[in-house]
Amino acid sequence: MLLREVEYARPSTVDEAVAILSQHDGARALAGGQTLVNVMKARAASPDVLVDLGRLDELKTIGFSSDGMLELGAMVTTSEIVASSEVDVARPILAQVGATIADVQVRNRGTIGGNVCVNDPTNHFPPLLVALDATFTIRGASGERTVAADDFFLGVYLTAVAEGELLTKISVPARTPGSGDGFAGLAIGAHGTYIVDAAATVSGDGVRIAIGCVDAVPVRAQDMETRLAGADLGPDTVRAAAEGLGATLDPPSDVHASAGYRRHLAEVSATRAVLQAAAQAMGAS
Amino acid sequence: MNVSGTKEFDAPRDTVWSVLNDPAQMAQLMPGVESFEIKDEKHWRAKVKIPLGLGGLKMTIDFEKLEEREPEFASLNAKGNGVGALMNMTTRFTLNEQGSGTSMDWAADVKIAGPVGSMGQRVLQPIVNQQVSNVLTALEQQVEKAKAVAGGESA
Amino acid sequence: MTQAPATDLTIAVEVNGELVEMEVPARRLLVHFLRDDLGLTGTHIGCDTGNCGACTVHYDGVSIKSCMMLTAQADGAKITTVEGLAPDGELTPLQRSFSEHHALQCGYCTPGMLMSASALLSHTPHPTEEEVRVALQGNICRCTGYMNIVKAVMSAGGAK
Amino acid sequence: MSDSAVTTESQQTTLQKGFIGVSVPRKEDRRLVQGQGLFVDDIRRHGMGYLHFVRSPYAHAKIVSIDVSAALALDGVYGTITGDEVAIQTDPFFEMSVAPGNQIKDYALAVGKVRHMGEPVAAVCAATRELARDAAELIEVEYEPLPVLVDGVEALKDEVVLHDDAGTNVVWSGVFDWGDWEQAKAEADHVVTIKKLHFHRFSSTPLECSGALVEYDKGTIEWTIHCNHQMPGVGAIWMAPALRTGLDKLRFVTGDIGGGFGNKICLHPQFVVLCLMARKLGRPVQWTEWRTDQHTANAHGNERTFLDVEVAVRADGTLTGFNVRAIDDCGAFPRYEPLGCIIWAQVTPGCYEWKNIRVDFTQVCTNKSPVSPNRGYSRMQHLWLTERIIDIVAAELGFDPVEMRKRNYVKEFPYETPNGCVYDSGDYAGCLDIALDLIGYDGVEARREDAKARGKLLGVGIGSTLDSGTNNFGQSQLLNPELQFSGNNEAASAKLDIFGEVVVTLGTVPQGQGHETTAAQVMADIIGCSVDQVNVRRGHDTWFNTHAGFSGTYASQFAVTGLGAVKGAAEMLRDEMVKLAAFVLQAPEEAIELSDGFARIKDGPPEAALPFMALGAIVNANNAFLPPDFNPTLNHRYVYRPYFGVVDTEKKKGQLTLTYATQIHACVVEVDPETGHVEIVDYAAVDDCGTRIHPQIVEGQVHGATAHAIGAAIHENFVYDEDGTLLTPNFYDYHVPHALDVPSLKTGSIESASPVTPLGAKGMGEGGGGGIHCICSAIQDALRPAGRPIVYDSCNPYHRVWEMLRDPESTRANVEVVSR
Repeated sequence: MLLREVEYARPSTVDEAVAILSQHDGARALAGGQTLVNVMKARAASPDVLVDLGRLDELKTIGFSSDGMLELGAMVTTSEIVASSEVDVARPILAQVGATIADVQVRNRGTIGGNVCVNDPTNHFPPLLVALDATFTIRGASGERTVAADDFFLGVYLTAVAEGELLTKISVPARTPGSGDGFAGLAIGAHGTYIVDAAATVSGDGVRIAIGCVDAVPVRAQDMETRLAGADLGPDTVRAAAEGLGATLDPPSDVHASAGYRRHLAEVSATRAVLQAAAQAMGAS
Repeated sequence: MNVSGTKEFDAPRDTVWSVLNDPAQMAQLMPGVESFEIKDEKHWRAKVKIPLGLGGLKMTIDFEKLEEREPEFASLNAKGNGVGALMNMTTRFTLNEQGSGTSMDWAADVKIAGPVGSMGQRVLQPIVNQQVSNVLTALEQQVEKAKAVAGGESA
Repeated sequence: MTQAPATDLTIAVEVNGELVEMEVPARRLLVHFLRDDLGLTGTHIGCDTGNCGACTVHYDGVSIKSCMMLTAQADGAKITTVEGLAPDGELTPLQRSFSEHHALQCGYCTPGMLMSASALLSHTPHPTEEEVRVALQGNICRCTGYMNIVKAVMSAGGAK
Repeated sequence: MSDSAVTTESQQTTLQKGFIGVSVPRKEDRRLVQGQGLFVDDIRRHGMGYLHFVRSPYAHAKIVSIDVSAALALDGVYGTITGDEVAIQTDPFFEMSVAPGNQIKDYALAVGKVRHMGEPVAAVCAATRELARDAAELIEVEYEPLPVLVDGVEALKDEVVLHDDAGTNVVWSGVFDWGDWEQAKAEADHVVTIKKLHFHRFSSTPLECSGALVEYDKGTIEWTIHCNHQMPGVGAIWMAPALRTGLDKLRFVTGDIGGGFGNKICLHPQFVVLCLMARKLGRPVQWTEWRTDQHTANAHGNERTFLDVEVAVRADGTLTGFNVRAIDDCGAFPRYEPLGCIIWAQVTPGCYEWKNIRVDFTQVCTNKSPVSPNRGYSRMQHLWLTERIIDIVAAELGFDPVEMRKRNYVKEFPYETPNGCVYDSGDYAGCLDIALDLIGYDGVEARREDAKARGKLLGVGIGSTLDSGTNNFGQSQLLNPELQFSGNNEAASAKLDIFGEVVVTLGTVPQGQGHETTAAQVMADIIGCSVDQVNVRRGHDTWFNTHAGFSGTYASQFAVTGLGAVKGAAEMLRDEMVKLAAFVLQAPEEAIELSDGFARIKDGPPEAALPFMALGAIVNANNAFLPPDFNPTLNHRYVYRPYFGVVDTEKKKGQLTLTYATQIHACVVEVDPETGHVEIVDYAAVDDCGTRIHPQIVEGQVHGATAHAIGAAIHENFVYDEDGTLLTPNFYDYHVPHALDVPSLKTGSIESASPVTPLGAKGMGEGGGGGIHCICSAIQDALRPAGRPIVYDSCNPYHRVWEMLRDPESTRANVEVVSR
């Protein structure tokens, strides 16, 4: 419950934040703190310098890019996403999933940037953003670059954001007519931590499926995607396409689920997520 | 926690063996190694700060060679004592010749105790897998270097 | 220009309407600042992983868990704790409703429950049972099984 | 929102209608809703030090060395204490078992060896919380790991022995054989055998963790212990001899407590370390336990494995008896144990009339956290066994589970059980009918079809359970005849002050049960004033509030022992007030009436009335005119003592507890066959605890006990890996029910007054795990279409339900039916 000594800085611009992050190798960004502070309380790991992003208002906006992509600032809180009309118009699945993350207090502080940079295997947004094919904008001392979702997540607490860099924005394609999104899984209790979850999108250019909680990073169900490309998305076809997905995975086994159980749940979750997306795509819901 | 797998090297077996057998090179495999000290042929110690994404995990690791059958089998034990965690890992390497290269079957029994454990199993296992894969990539680089050195001499 | 990273810093925070200026260690959690430095022991600690919500306070009008925030992050903010609900001892309708419905037994989770419930009622004056349970999902209670707490919040919603 | 609280007034006790029986607003609420409660961690003392325990990361290891030098060198550190100092300055804690179990040495810190992950090895005290935590990291402990034992049944082999002094892992063992099991088995039409059933390890995890602030008085060599200990009477009996001091040198003071549920009884080891540190440093010392410490090292519920269960059944479904081998795993130290080896015998037959019961009981140590009484203590485990037997036998022999229960329920009261306990009153079948009606049992088949259409398996479950209250500690003599423990008692005092204020003190230790309110109700009704006029002091105080040897709040006994003491003290005060008023008003005592805060002559002139203040003033400050032989004090202490008689240590028979409240639970669940997810779609709990002093408080206990049971039945589980590491050390992976997890509960009640208690009330509040029994029963019913698997564990998380769906056969191989 009691943290180790740590240095604290509160920059007022992104460039100042990046400068401090680059100067100190043990520096870490502090966004909502809903995971990092707990890790420090357990003294499991302790950064030397905390760079509080709380004052970086430029990272707190929700808007649209010139080419119509939904743009979420890294410091936008989950509650803001759940209440956002832009999100509701462009990609409501973000709000529906966001509304089941932990509880009101956590959602009022937790940010989408923090959620993805922490990349706890059971976090909701990583697999969802992979399925939605989001892109991540990262700013470092040498400038800005963008990374596709498939290349962003590298390991537990490890992403493409290197030391000295900062995630500034997440861009999500807006929903196109006739497309649909789905998210399904098994959580421990209502709005609990997921044992396995899956996100799926169905659109003109096919089906994207990402499975969470089965590896350090979200896993694309590529075989299932190829089998479903252009196929009718009825329950039997989707269920058949999911067969064998579990065997390709090497999930952890813990007190809540054995590896075998997680393999089975991956197939069930992927099926349900795709069926949800398909239903939305056909305007059923 | 048991983790295992196979790793291919396109280097002759005795090159791989020479790395596995040399404490100086083995000590550098640990992620975030800051310093190491060779006690004797069978014992060496490394001070590491394992990069854990959210902050470093300082740990002192004492290695001990358990068993050796040149050039096909080696097993060693590593006792890590850190403030964030206690680790006790026993690893076994079996080297098989595969054409001009080597195929290594490795297995590790990793026991972790202490505060890191309280973060929940779901985070611990992927972290261990990650660190093991870091070690394997580091081993591959060492083998490449050793091969280059050996290549240089024989050319 | 921002100050260089430091292990201690002076903050100014309004707590229950009173401005407090103090030098605090960067590592001190807001919940410890409220309890140990300001003696506001109404905010409680029930876990060490941010799950239980016994430490819930209002931060600029929004309910947050003060065990997952550094005191430094509260610099310039307005904090309301349970002691701030009825400063003059005149209980609010919500506090009265909790007693009438036996919505507390040991009282350890009650401050956090009151802060979460009052935040809900401030924007949803007449909540449904589902809305109340979602609002209280972050507040663990081990005595009441939540039944009477939900009743108390819904009925306080109606009261003036 | 369904709120059909049904109270059937079948056997309403005749009581003068006053405050008893009315849900008056609780006196405790005003301070608690303003955050002005006083919990242990809120207490401050000038110059106090904060103490942090260094805990073992290993489950079983020798302590090779402890080096505190670096910690002591840290600026702001006041001092440390290690096991060696504890071994010199204190004696091991008193053990209740017989040899060899009683040879176990249990010190306040680990001495020489650690026996479970999280066991305190050293303590460090510093100026701030943060410094104490930093200093703890500078204490270097060298361990030599030893083989680890985490399975109770495995422990019997004694291959790995925890306590060399005892030489075995067996803490206590004995055979209980009542009636004639062999004959019942021989005459049975069916004998059903169940190879193995397992009651899992969990605890109530009160939201406030343990803690204390200890002050040492060098001059009088006395300790004041501000704490949240639930049972100071017994706590002192452990601590005083260990500290080599007198009982009265330990002053326990409790304020508000954030829940106890039995998990705040075995705190004496930590408190002894605090006493040593306070004495060593000559300053107050404060310790707060954090959640992960509480899970890894404080109080787990008993984990009990039942082997080779045999059940004798007649053709018509009458149960005549059962035989079972029970292995109870009490973790690293038997602190409150082995009492759990007998407490289940308070409810040997459960709710049923079988007469021939044989239990071969063994308790063992393992490298897991020590056990402490946990809500439903030991009776819950046994009642779960009896309810599992009913559901398995009914399913395997084709009986309707409702009919089989009603056929075998105890019907006539008082009822003597095979081992001499007396069920005082009840109406089990009546409670069951109300519960079934509340969940709409008649329409269940239609709901099952509707669920099937949605791809779900619907199941109905029943859990009948007893809340045995008011222990007879003489039961401990059935474990160890030399123990000088028997009976029970609780004390209360009542006085009238100069200005007429009624002041009550209690020996009890409320942790949310509202004692200040219910005690005031009883006092007000007896001496004729309002509840507001009665001031009941908060909590326990060994020096300034009255108390007795068994003082504390545990084992569902307050409504009997606590209020019994209040009633006694109130009557003594009332009688003396009447006598004094009679003298002052020159009237016969029979003509005096106490009501509305006045003593007046019944139907007398209005001015012939004395306010309580007058009586208080006379005795305390104006007593010259009283005759020499009349010396009223208006300050009385009463010790309530239930009568039990002596237990028969030969036949292991006797009255082990005084009252038996009933709770019958019924629920409907829907299982997702693809994932094993269990959802509770309907839930009813009906309780019968005799006279309900404060109906809302009683219902609150039922709601709370049900929530604990729902959490334990599906999620809450202390699971250890083979290295003895606890895999659920905090609320990350130990999932307790949140607001969205607990369905809207329907409740009903019956009031079968107890003929043996002062107010006709029965202790209630532990709920006997009714929710666990009925959820296990409902899951087994839901899975019937999927190969009729048998529920064999008390905890059924999704992965276990899925495994039972995938492989019903392995659970069915657990059960065998032999019919004549």
